[in-house]
Amino acid sequence: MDMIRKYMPSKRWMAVILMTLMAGGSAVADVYEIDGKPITADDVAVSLDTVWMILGAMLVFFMQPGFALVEAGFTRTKNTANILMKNLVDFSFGSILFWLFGFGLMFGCDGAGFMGTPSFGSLDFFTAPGGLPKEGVLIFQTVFCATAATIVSGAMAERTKFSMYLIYSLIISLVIYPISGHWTWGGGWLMNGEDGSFMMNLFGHTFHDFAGSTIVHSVGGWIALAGAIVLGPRIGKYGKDGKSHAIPGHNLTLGALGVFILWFGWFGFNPGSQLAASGEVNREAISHVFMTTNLAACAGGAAALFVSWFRYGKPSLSLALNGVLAGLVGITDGCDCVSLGGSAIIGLLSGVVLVYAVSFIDEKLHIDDPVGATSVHLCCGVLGTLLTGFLSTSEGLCYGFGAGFLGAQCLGIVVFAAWSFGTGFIMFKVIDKVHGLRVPARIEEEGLDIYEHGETAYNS
Amino acid sequence: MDMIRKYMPSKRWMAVILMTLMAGGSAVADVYEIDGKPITADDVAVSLDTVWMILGAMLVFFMQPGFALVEAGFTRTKNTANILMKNLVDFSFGSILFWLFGFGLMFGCDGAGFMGTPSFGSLDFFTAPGGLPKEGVLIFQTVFCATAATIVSGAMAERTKFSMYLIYSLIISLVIYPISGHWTWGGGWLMNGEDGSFMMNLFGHTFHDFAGSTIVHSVGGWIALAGAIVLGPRIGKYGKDGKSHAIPGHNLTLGALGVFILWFGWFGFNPGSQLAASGEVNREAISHVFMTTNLAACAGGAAALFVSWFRYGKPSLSLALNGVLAGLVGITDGCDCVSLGGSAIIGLLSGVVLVYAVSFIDEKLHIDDPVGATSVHLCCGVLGTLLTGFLSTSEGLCYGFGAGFLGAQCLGIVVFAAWSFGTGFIMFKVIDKVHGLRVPARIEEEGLDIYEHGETAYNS
Amino acid sequence: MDMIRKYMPSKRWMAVILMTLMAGGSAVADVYEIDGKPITADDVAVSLDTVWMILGAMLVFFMQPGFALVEAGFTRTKNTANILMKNLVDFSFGSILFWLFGFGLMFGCDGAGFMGTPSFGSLDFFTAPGGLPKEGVLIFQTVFCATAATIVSGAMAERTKFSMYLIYSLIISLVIYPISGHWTWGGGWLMNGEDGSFMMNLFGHTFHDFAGSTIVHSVGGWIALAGAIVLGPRIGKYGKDGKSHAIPGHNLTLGALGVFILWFGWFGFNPGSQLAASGEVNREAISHVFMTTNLAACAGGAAALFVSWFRYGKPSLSLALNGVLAGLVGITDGCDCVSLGGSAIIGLLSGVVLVYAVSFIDEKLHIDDPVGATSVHLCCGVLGTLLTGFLSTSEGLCYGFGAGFLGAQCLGIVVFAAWSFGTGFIMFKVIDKVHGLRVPARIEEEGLDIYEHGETAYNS
Amino acid sequence: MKKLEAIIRKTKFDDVRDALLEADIEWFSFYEVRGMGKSLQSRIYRGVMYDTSIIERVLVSIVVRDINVEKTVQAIVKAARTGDVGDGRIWIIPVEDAIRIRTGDRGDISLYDAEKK
Amino acid sequence: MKKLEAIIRKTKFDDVRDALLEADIEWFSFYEVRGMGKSLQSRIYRGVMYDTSIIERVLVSIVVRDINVEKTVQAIVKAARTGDVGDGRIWIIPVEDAIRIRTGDRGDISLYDAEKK
Amino acid sequence: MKKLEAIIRKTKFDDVRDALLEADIEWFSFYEVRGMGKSLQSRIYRGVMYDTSIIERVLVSIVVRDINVEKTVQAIVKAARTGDVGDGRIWIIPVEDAIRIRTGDRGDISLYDAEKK
Ligand SMILES: Nc1ncnc2c1ncn2[C@@H]1O[C@H](COP(=O)(O)OP(=O)(O)O)[C@@H](O)[C@H]1O
Ligand SMILES: Nc1ncnc2c1ncn2[C@@H]1O[C@H](COP(=O)(O)OP(=O)(O)O)[C@@H](O)[C@H]1O
Ligand SMILES: Nc1ncnc2c1ncn2[C@@H]1O[C@H](COP(=O)(O)OP(=O)(O)O)[C@@H](O)[C@H]1O
Repeated sequence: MDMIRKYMPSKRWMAVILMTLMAGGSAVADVYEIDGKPITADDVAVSLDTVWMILGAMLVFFMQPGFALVEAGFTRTKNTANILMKNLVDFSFGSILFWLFGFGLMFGCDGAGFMGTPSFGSLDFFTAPGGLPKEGVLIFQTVFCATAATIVSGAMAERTKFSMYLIYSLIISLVIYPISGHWTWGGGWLMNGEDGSFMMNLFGHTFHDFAGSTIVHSVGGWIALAGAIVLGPRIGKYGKDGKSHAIPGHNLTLGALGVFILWFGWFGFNPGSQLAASGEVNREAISHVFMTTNLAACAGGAAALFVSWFRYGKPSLSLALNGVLAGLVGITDGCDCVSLGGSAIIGLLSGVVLVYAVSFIDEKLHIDDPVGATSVHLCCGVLGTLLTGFLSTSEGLCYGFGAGFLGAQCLGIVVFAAWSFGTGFIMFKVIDKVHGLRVPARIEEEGLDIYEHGETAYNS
Repeated sequence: MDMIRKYMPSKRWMAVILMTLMAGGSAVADVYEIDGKPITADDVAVSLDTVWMILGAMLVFFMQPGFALVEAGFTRTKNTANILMKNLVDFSFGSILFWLFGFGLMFGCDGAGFMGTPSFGSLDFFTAPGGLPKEGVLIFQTVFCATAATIVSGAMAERTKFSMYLIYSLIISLVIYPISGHWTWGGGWLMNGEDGSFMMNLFGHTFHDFAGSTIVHSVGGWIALAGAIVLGPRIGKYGKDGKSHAIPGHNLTLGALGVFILWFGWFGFNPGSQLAASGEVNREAISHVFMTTNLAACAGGAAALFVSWFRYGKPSLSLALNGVLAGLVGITDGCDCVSLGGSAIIGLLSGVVLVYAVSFIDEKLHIDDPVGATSVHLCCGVLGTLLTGFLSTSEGLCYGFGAGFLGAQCLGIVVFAAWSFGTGFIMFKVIDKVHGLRVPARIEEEGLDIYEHGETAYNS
Repeated sequence: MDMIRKYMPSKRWMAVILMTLMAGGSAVADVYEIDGKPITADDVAVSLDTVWMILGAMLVFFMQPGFALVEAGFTRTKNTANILMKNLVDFSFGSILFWLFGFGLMFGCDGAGFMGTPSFGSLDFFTAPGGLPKEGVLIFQTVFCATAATIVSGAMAERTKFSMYLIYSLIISLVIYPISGHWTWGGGWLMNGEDGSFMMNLFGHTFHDFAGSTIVHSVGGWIALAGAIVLGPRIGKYGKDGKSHAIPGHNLTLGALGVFILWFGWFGFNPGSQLAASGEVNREAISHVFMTTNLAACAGGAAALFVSWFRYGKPSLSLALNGVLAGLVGITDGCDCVSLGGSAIIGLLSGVVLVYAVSFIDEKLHIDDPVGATSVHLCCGVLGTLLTGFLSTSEGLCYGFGAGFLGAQCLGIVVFAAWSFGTGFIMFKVIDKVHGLRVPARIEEEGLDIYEHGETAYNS
Repeated sequence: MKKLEAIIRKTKFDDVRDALLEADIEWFSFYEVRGMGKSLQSRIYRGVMYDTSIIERVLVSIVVRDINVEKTVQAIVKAARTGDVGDGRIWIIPVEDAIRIRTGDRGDISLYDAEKK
Repeated sequence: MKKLEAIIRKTKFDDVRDALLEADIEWFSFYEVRGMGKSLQSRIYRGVMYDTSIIERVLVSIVVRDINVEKTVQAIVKAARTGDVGDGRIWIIPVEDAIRIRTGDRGDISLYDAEKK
Repeated sequence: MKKLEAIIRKTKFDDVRDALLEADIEWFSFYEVRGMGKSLQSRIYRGVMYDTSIIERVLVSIVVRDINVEKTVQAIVKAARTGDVGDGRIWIIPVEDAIRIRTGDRGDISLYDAEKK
């Protein structure tokens, strides 16, 4: 007893825990007592949910290096330190700002239904659902916010001023993401399912987005699109005749590792969004979401592989990797409510659309998106949300539930598109006017690493 | 209340969960109620088991990039995109096929005891043990199947046609692995411990393979061996005088990262295979398996280091890395039933055998296995299963339990060897006859990346 | 039923588990029965704690590749295999030795209060707190020990004989870390909070170090400092005029990946050190520790970014990456007992100090530490422990609790500094005298990889 | 025969390649070099300034018959010029003989054949 | 003295090295170059075709005394030939002087010494 | 004009660069080569011995006017010498003409200008 107390003299084992020696075999006295009563199953259940949520948050955090590697791998050597830096700072700054302001904006009380109130780091306003710890919910939401912000850097890689990057990535974490997030996960009008609410009146359904195909990924994708348009293509990307030139990524091994890491992190993103594991319903749900997530990723990769093989004569690694991400983005909306077969279909279509979107955006629209962020996050985010309207087993059109839910999904897509592309476009235009968004040609040619950071990623 | 319901308007918090506000301090009303009754400890326990199993599945999934990096790192620059692609597609296709067919083949009902019945994506036939969600078991089994398939690509690297790779990796996921899996984990004859069963009659023991030294790794290893034999060595690997030439891997940093990732993933592979964490027996078991797994890996690495130092005059990184994997493969069979000391012995012997196996297979047998897949997975898989026959504290020869269990282990080894090498060899021979397994010499010399995928992994 | 028993014929489902079929819906018979009684909430709670601790151990293990990548990325191509090897062997050997000797030395009974008794692999002496499995605690402590050992290799990179590395890293795992660990986590005098104990008499508080800013990181950092001093700088590092020359790391992409992996692993290091998740106190605690850990990392990275921008005119990736680690090291001590704001302050100050420490150690002290291990682990480890004395919400000076606790922290810092720098310095001097610590100049110039290992990390 | 070594900006490589192909030079080798030159740019690594003027360049190496020297030089100069410091140089180095490994051809014919085939 | 620059297939490097050692050439340098040539192969990156003819080659650079030129050329040609397009070239370039840094020796002697030592 | 190719130890590069700058040579290119030479060191990969003598070197390539050749050679020799086997070589190769791409200047003036500007 003495021994044990000494072993952990810090705060770890607080008053509520009365430790007892384990007497060899199976006859164990209760380890836990709370206020003199044995711990309840309910209390353990909430703790299990917390562990599940925190595990999810860890995995979503781990998507950051995934994004960093994909973006670095798919761009050139001379800009590698720059892109790594961007992925580092958007998470660092985003985390701090989301804690100080964003969380309140997203989940705080509001009058007008448009946005919450920033809370300057205090969590008092917040009541966590299901007995979860507030700070646990905060970290979980933080890493989701960071994901939305980080998507943008890929599409604007290799030509954006670092200082301007800092500014716009702050605006995304501070304003754009939390406000539209408020309309949905924050309890706002798009997901308000009370009788007489706007959505219920109009469609009889609320907008559904389980883990963020639209709320996270397409928001990031739309802003990325706005950014890529305002910036213009990299030097040498399009010939005088308008022909698109390939600018291959410098390290597909790192790109592939990044995709696998993202895939791994997505098992926190989607199954983790259940926010609970206790009880049969929840454990069935997380298993189901795990399966749908994985099947969609696999189907997306396979589809992109075959489409690229068919279209270009050879199975392309870079497109298959993007296809996996496409499937993952696509399933993020409906991973909880489509069947396994449905998830395979969503993944498949996402993978197909990805290949065509990449070549359409590049060769037809002449928008230069070095890592394919718009094709993956925007196109497949929208597609996934739409397909959920068809394939949801509890509300979808294909299961005979009428078009109401599909309508709700479409409205959600349009609202998010307008909001995020609109604010994004204005933001970039203003930054560009005020200070210039793009580095001078010489810096772009010689590489951002040396001129913007005075460092090169590779030396001997 | 209102606040909370709004917060999660999706399906996340279903009817069974009655949410209540947490009133500040410790007096919490029950968060969970199921059919009006409080949640039981048993229900939470099963959920905890589910979380444990799912965590295991995630970690085993994460072994995919581990394999990809090891295989890429130990081969040459010019074939990197190809090897990455292979690791991507075997998982993608394998996951889909295992869901559609393999799972039924492995765990479905059977009459003759030879194989189950494919179920075309339905899980109705299946009753999960211990109350675990069916889809959770499915994803757990899926990632194990993918591991077996992915082992093969390393041994056949740098010279196999991609289209043929696709075909044979499908056959492995679809037929070879599930059928032999059925004989063991699927409840078939090798692990049937009922009175009067074949194994009990013959040995008084069933075959034991906790997490798959034989069932997963040596299956993969035997097929890899068959493939490497049918393919023949890479151009330039053996001189006219039969002297073996070194073809060093292009990036040992990535190789080392891959090994660490595999090591990490193995903590899902082995401890996760307990499939339960609740209750003292299970929590002791997972802790024990974690320790034995880690000790064997460490001992394997240390042994290979010293043996290579002793044999070649210098401590070799590439062999030490392989030694870690050797230890891990070796302990996978008996990690639940050997002592900590036993696990160190198994790891040690695996590491020693690894170094000799690498040089024997390369220099004596003249079988060209670029990444050492046969030495690691085949030799050490067999060795680990054998040593468990000696060192199992509950059945092993060294603990005075007689030779019956050792006999059962030997039979298992032989049966799996015959099945997987046999079917593998026939499969490769047929493919080779029908369509040619190997790329033309020019493609092999210039690199598979350009000719097979039209892409190179590294650019500037 | 039959089906199920066959499904898992191994030891997985032992007698305590009585499996029942799940009859479709929600009416589930109890899956778990122990000695005929249903499983208790307490038993599940301890299992949940075990899973949490084991998850923590896994994540801390995963810091090994993080360290390996950071150290490899920040050094030169020609020494990459060597540094990878070092990270591999210190973990391998350390794990085995900590099991055989270190664990007993750290947690075993003692008379004099100086050190425990080595137990030669037996755990009988040990009583795990909170009903946790002994082997689970062992693996958790093992990975912490390995972290301390691995820190040293970075500071001594690119010029240390591999055989000497082996020897000193063994001494660290075997002697230096376990003994000072005994004084604290082992229940020794620095953390003995009994009435009348030394610390309570002197300060009225014990030394506090939740997860090891001092006990793990500054120990590693002090030894690293001693090593770097004894070794002397790399050839070419300082000009004849004493000017410091930059020797840039060969691959910052890998360095950045390593930092992200470490960051991820730290979520096992700090939150995992709670060693429990069940009950409201614990789940609040792990959520809080997760948040403080992440905020400090973010603040550290942001601070280093801006300070480097301000000082050198450009935002430096390598310093921002180090800044993240600085924040993480800094918060490790007080992550449980400072507020979110406090954690941001600790991170911020750590990031600032890091930049100045790097340039002070390099340019003023002329101590050559290729990866900045002393700046990160020593300086910020000390700083974090000190700041906890100010910012602990339950004992800190800033919260009006007087200087007693701050004094206890300072004593801890001094004791650990004296012990680890002292023993480290003596150890290196002795090794250097007896056998020579450093490779000959030619080997250093041509690269340790070829001469020490006969292998190069990069080939084509 | 002469060997031309042109040290050019990396970003101009595609243009130079196209210009050479247009000038009927279908065969050349290139590799990356680093240059010390006047286009300075300081780098800082962990607080230490270094390498004030190293720039990555591509060296294009072409062996041509004497009659093609001028044409080739002009093609390169036109395609590689930006007018800013750092455009690079071309060296003309004598070559005494050339051998085509595949056929064993020597002298101008080995080039001629290659260029006009 | 002459400098021989042989551009050969990467896969033939080991053979060439052995042939050179057999011909008593123990000293040479080599590096990787990329070549534009007639052995075309298209690449596609994310749907965009590019770089139709870039091939990786090794450039072996050897400075030999005049009397050894033919011997060395023959050794390389024999070892590097496959008969397929893309076997590469050898250039023979005059060298006016050679210095061995270690000793300061100049001229043939610096090579001779090295070759026969 | 002459082209100097100096093959030196990687570790001596900084010294050579400084020596060149001191000798008023502000312009040069360099790249990494590997050399076969007498400074043997065996490597083992997975139990198989290989590549007994490949060493990484830096090749510094400088084109100078004739009057500067000696000065440059001396600067390099002094800075690059360690006295151990493997210090490397310098080759002096004739250059017939030089073109500065930016200005189109040809001949000595293009170098002169660069060196003295
Ligand atoms: N004398 C020289 N010897 C070798 N390389 C040179 C020489 N002069 C210039 N270079 C190479 O050419 C590159 C560009 O030359 P630079 O002088 O910067 O352009 P500009 O001629 O426009 O002033 C340099 O970075 C260097 O690599
Ligand atoms: N005129 C040239 N100048 C520089 N390099 C050349 C020249 N001709 C050929 N090469 C190099 O030699 C390589 C092989 O030559 P290639 O013409 O393909 O072989 P073959 O002589 O068998 O037709 C080319 O890829 C290129 O790198
Ligand atoms: N004849 C040669 N041709 C081309 N490169 C050479 C020749 N001789 C030496 N070298 C290069 O110079 C490097 C160092 O030369 P080495 O002979 O080892 O030095 P030392 O002159 O001190 O004996 C070799 O590794 C090789 O790259």
